[in-house]
Amino acid sequence: MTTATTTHEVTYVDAISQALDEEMTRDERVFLMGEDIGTYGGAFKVTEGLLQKYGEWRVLDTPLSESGFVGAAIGAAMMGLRPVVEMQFADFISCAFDQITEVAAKNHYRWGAAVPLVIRAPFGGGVHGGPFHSECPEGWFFHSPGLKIVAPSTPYDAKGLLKAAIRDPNPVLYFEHKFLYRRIKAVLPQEDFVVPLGKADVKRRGRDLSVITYGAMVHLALEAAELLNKEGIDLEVVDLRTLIPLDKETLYESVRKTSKVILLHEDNKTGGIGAEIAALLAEECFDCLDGPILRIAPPDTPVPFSTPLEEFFLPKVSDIVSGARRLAAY
Amino acid sequence: MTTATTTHEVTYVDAISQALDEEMTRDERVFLMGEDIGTYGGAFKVTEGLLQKYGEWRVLDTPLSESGFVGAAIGAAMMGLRPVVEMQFADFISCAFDQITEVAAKNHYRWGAAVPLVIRAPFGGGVHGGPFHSECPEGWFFHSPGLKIVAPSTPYDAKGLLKAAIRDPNPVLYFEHKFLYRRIKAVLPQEDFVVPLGKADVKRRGRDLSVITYGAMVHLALEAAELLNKEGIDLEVVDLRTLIPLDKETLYESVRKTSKVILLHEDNKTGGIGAEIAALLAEECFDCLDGPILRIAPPDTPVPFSTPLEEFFLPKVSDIVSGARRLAAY
Amino acid sequence: MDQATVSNDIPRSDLLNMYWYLRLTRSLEDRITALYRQGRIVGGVYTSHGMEAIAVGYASALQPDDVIAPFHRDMGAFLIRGFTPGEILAQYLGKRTGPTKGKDGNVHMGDLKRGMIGFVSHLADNLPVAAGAALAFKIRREARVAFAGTGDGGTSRGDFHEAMNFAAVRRLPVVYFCTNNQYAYSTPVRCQMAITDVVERAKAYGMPGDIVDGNDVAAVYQASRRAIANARAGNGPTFLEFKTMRMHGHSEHDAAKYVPHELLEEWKAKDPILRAERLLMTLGYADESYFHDVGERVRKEVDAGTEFAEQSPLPEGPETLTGVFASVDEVSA
Amino acid sequence: MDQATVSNDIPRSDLLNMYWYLRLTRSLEDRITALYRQGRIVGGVYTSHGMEAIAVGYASALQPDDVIAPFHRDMGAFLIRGFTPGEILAQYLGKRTGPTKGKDGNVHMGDLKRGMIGFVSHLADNLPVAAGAALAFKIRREARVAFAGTGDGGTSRGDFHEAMNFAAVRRLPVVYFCTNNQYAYSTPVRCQMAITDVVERAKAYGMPGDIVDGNDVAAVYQASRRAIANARAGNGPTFLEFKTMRMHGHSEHDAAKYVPHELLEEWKAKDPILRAERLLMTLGYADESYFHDVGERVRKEVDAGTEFAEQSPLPEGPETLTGVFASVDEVSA
Ligand SMILES: Cc1ncc(C[n+]2csc(CCOP(=O)(O)OP(=O)(O)O)c2C)c(N)n1
Ligand SMILES: Cc1ncc(C[n+]2csc(CCOP(=O)(O)OP(=O)(O)O)c2C)c(N)n1
Ligand SMILES: [Mg+2]
Ligand SMILES: [Mg+2]
Repeated sequence: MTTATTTHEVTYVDAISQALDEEMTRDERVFLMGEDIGTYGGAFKVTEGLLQKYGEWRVLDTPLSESGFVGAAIGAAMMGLRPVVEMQFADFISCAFDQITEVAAKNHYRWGAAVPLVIRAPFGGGVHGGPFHSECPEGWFFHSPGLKIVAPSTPYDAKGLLKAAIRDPNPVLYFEHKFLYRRIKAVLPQEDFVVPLGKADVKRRGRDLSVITYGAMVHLALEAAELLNKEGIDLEVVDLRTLIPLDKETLYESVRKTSKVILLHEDNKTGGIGAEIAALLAEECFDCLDGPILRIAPPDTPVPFSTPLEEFFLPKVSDIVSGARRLAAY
Repeated sequence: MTTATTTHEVTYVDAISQALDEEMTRDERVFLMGEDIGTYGGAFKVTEGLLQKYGEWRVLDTPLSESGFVGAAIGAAMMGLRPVVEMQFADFISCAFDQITEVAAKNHYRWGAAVPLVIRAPFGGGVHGGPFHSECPEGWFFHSPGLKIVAPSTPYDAKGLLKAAIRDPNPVLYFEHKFLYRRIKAVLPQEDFVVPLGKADVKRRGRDLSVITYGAMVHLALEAAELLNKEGIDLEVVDLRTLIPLDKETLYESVRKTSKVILLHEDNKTGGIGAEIAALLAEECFDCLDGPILRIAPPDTPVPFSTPLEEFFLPKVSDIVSGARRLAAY
Repeated sequence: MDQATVSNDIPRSDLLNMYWYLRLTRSLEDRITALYRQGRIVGGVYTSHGMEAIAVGYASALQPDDVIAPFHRDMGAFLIRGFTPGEILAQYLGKRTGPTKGKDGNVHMGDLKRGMIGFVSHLADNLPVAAGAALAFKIRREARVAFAGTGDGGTSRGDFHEAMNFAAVRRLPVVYFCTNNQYAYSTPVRCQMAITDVVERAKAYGMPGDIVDGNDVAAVYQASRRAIANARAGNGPTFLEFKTMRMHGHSEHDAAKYVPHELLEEWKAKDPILRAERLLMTLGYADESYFHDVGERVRKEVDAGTEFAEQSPLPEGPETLTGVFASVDEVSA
Repeated sequence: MDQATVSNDIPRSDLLNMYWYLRLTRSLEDRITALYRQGRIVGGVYTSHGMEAIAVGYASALQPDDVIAPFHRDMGAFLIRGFTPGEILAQYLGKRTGPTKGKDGNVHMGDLKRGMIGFVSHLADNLPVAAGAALAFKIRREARVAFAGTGDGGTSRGDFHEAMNFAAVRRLPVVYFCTNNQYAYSTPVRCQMAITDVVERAKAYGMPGDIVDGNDVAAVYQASRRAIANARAGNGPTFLEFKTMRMHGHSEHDAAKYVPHELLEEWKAKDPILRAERLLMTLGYADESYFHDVGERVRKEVDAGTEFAEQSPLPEGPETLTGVFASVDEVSA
């Protein structure tokens, strides 16, 4: 456990690598599968050096077949191993959709077989990836009972949630944001830690308005909060961290305090997690709402490639600022 | 066009067969693909007799490969044909998920290629099908920009919407409810008609409360309305018919009138279309809401097989009645 | 399969054991069909009538700690793995005492403790899963084997391809089989693929393949044993094509009018139980009275199972909500 | 490929034409690479450097109303189908004048009017799509052919299997190819499949297959022409394996340290442009000054294209919202 933690700052992507490395050392059942994760260290170099350290039977380069290797991971998980699978880009998870939703998600419910499997999926835009290298596929999966879903926004959460995911007895989709990989740094604790699944985190306390979000958008919300602070609008920023199971209590508590809500995500608006949270609030916190529930999310289009289009597509700090002003004045 | 329409009552399933037959006669570009739809006439006999009438190149039995034949349908559609694909059960659409969401849905946005494709998917529970023959997969797809989604509740809508779907230049998922196939009958017009995509239908006018629903649940809502009528609660039942594009105007109009809403569906609760509608209402009709937005939907589990479990799982008339009473008293 | 060879090769007790399971399978599935016709079983019912030799043969060739991802007509494998007729009937009747506690029906059952991976409707989905089980054995250097199959139709799915390819590249200890019963629902093999023998598919993966008479339980047993031994010895996967014929509709509601009558007649003569009986008699291992006696005993087992299943309680509605997620204590931490 | 045969078989003008496109492809992709290194092109850049003969060869063998679903290193096919260097560079620069109007980047472009099906990142996804295009031709009894391919890696995906199988069962007028450039990103073919020649995969579908020297434009042209003629004559699909080598990283950011240096050296000598020049000289069709002249002319075309692309406007933000759905008047009613 001494290998990876340090006192200097580590990036979000390094936090993920550390979690993998430490879990592989801690538990020999943990192994990795994916395309080009061995010799090459993965398209984003997350698994660099792990083949050398753990050998080719714990860091497996697979043929180009997402459905096949997710299925294989399911089988290995049922036999007692702890596979962590890498999608080269989250976008390709569509190829493994059937294995994830029909096999991994339903096995325990149907016949009692636990599937302790983690699927890591580098997701999100802002990297000029175009429609097939920028997707946020989480919206497809929170509608599939039997899956857990996490999406960290900081190196601390990235490391702690990945460890928790690996130790969880269920299939967990771990969405890591490509835009954050080398942009966000933090000093991490020396000792082993986990961030429990199912716990949201209030990243900034505030009185006037709750922004509920996750992933890269957390940082936009925090930026907006600083700007709005100068105008006397005090944002609370709630980072979901885990999408399923949803930490309803933390959400409700925040909304009960502020009475006003912005739901912010990078996934397409229609049918995104914001829809679900709005519905929960409109049912369970109706009386404490002092204004409409605002959603800030991209339009219902694929992620366009060209810079001005992608900028238009992605939520911006200014969207949050103007939304918050509107709500504050309500 | 004289072949299929009649003055006697036709079932929901016959209405679908008629639509296929009439469209194949009207437009020689229309052709069918799927497993066992030829000689056998399909698992639910929807295409019975069509092979004999139109030949093996317009009614194609395919190998067991949903991704392959959906992909092939996309290619044929781009070349100017009008394929109508049958999933043997909607549950197997997960195997074609990638082709639907990544190829069919995005081609026009990305490079301008229209994909006039219809995928028919017999869906829903109440038929003792268990987890893999009862699914409501529509929730996965309304989050995928580029797809249209319909789900008729009556023979009239079934026929009219299928015709509209076939004539639409976009990929349309057509969810036909297995439970309704032979249970619902109606006399249909003699002449050709379509039900335009994107138009909800108020199946019952009422003053006190809007139940917004679709598919088999429409009939539950109508039953509940009769019961509640005796108590002086006057339900309005809005049948979405089309899930994408959503007919927001009709929904908003209904809610502006009644100020109280129940969202009812058979798809799992979390992330179902009810979530999206609740979010729209909580944002755009907030001021006209006089009570929390109730969702009535199955719990977040697969569809269980055993009768008492499936009965527990599926929404019941009594759920609507008690929900409506609660809201009425609010 | 030359019967003289057989006699030298398969122990008497194994042959008699397989005969028992052939009869038990037939008897149990006949009961299931009868209950279905009486409306007491609801939902889909797919049986292995006339194809019992396949599951009985291969499951008999495996060791107890090997793992099976069965095809949807492999009742014999469940029985050999210790699923009782009572449990199985409870499953079909949706009772709480069935292996899935009513959550799923018919052949959609499994139990990891008994090495049976639950069947998934989506055909071929469990083939990559079986590769993964074999991968676990290989990673842990266990001398265990996975055995998994699908139908002729199932081999057209992409997951078949991805599983076979992965297993071959990593030389995993898995045996794949195809039950070629000449139809996939109403679709004959010639409309499913442009090859006559499904085993041709193995070539694409550099995997050895074998055609086996699927109605001869001894042949199935021996071919399986060879392939299993190869896998266990570290020589990688094999693909077995079991030739047989679906002797009835796809499921109970299908009259199968699309199947030529002569084809069924031809295959009726090859019934695996008759074949096994002839073999046992030739070898002098059993006679008519033995067969009759087995018939009586399996019927009693099935009767007792029916009694058990019918008296078992149905689950209660709220049990719907249990089991979506596994809890930590279910798996070793 | 025996050069004497070639000379009898391929018209001079065709050979010279192919040479032109080899050079244009090389020149255009070199420009793209340069612009990428200057940071003026963002996103992924995958080129066909050293493999230009494949797309140039097969696209030259097709008729204009045949349809291509290109592999992701088939720049030559776009050029032959009339995509100008200007349009293509505009695409890479995200300009409104590119074929996707900035909606997508790099090789993810297409245009039905010019018979080019837009590439989908998800490898092999377009193989069933191409089968469907061929199906449309067959249904309408048009003498048209679809031509579609993927990489060695792409053949491991389920959609490859489902497409090949469907095309073979229905004897569709489609030609499938695999550009076997020995690596899929960092993964060598031996870790991708347990066979040496990808063409072995064709056997699983009862489909004829051929191994072709992918660095010899004449060989590619001739093998493609044969397969296309077969498809057009109603004899069904063929699978062509074009053997070649990826001469650089997977994309511009990849230094490809995992590729043995000697392998690259070996293949450098087989450069398709050098090969074509040798052939043209042997046949007496062209000489050094001709080659030099072509070099000048393609550079001018690429310069002009660069100018066009750079001066083209970017799309404006709100254009993001257009084009999700097709309108009725876009397709014939
Ligand atoms: C992916 C998928 N598509 C469709 C079905 C519906 N279906 C169930 S069994 C069957 C035919 C299976 O044929 P085969 O694999 O030959 O097995 P058999 O029933 O003949 O034993 C079909 C199409 C399914 N189960 N899975
Ligand atoms: C389904 C899918 N998974 C992963 C990727 C990421 N990816 C892009 S190219 C590539 C390697 C492709 O190898 P090959 O098919 O041999 O083509 P090459 O790049 O070698 O020409 C990978 C893994 C993808 N595009 N699609
Ligand atoms: Mg079969
Ligand atoms: Mg390659």
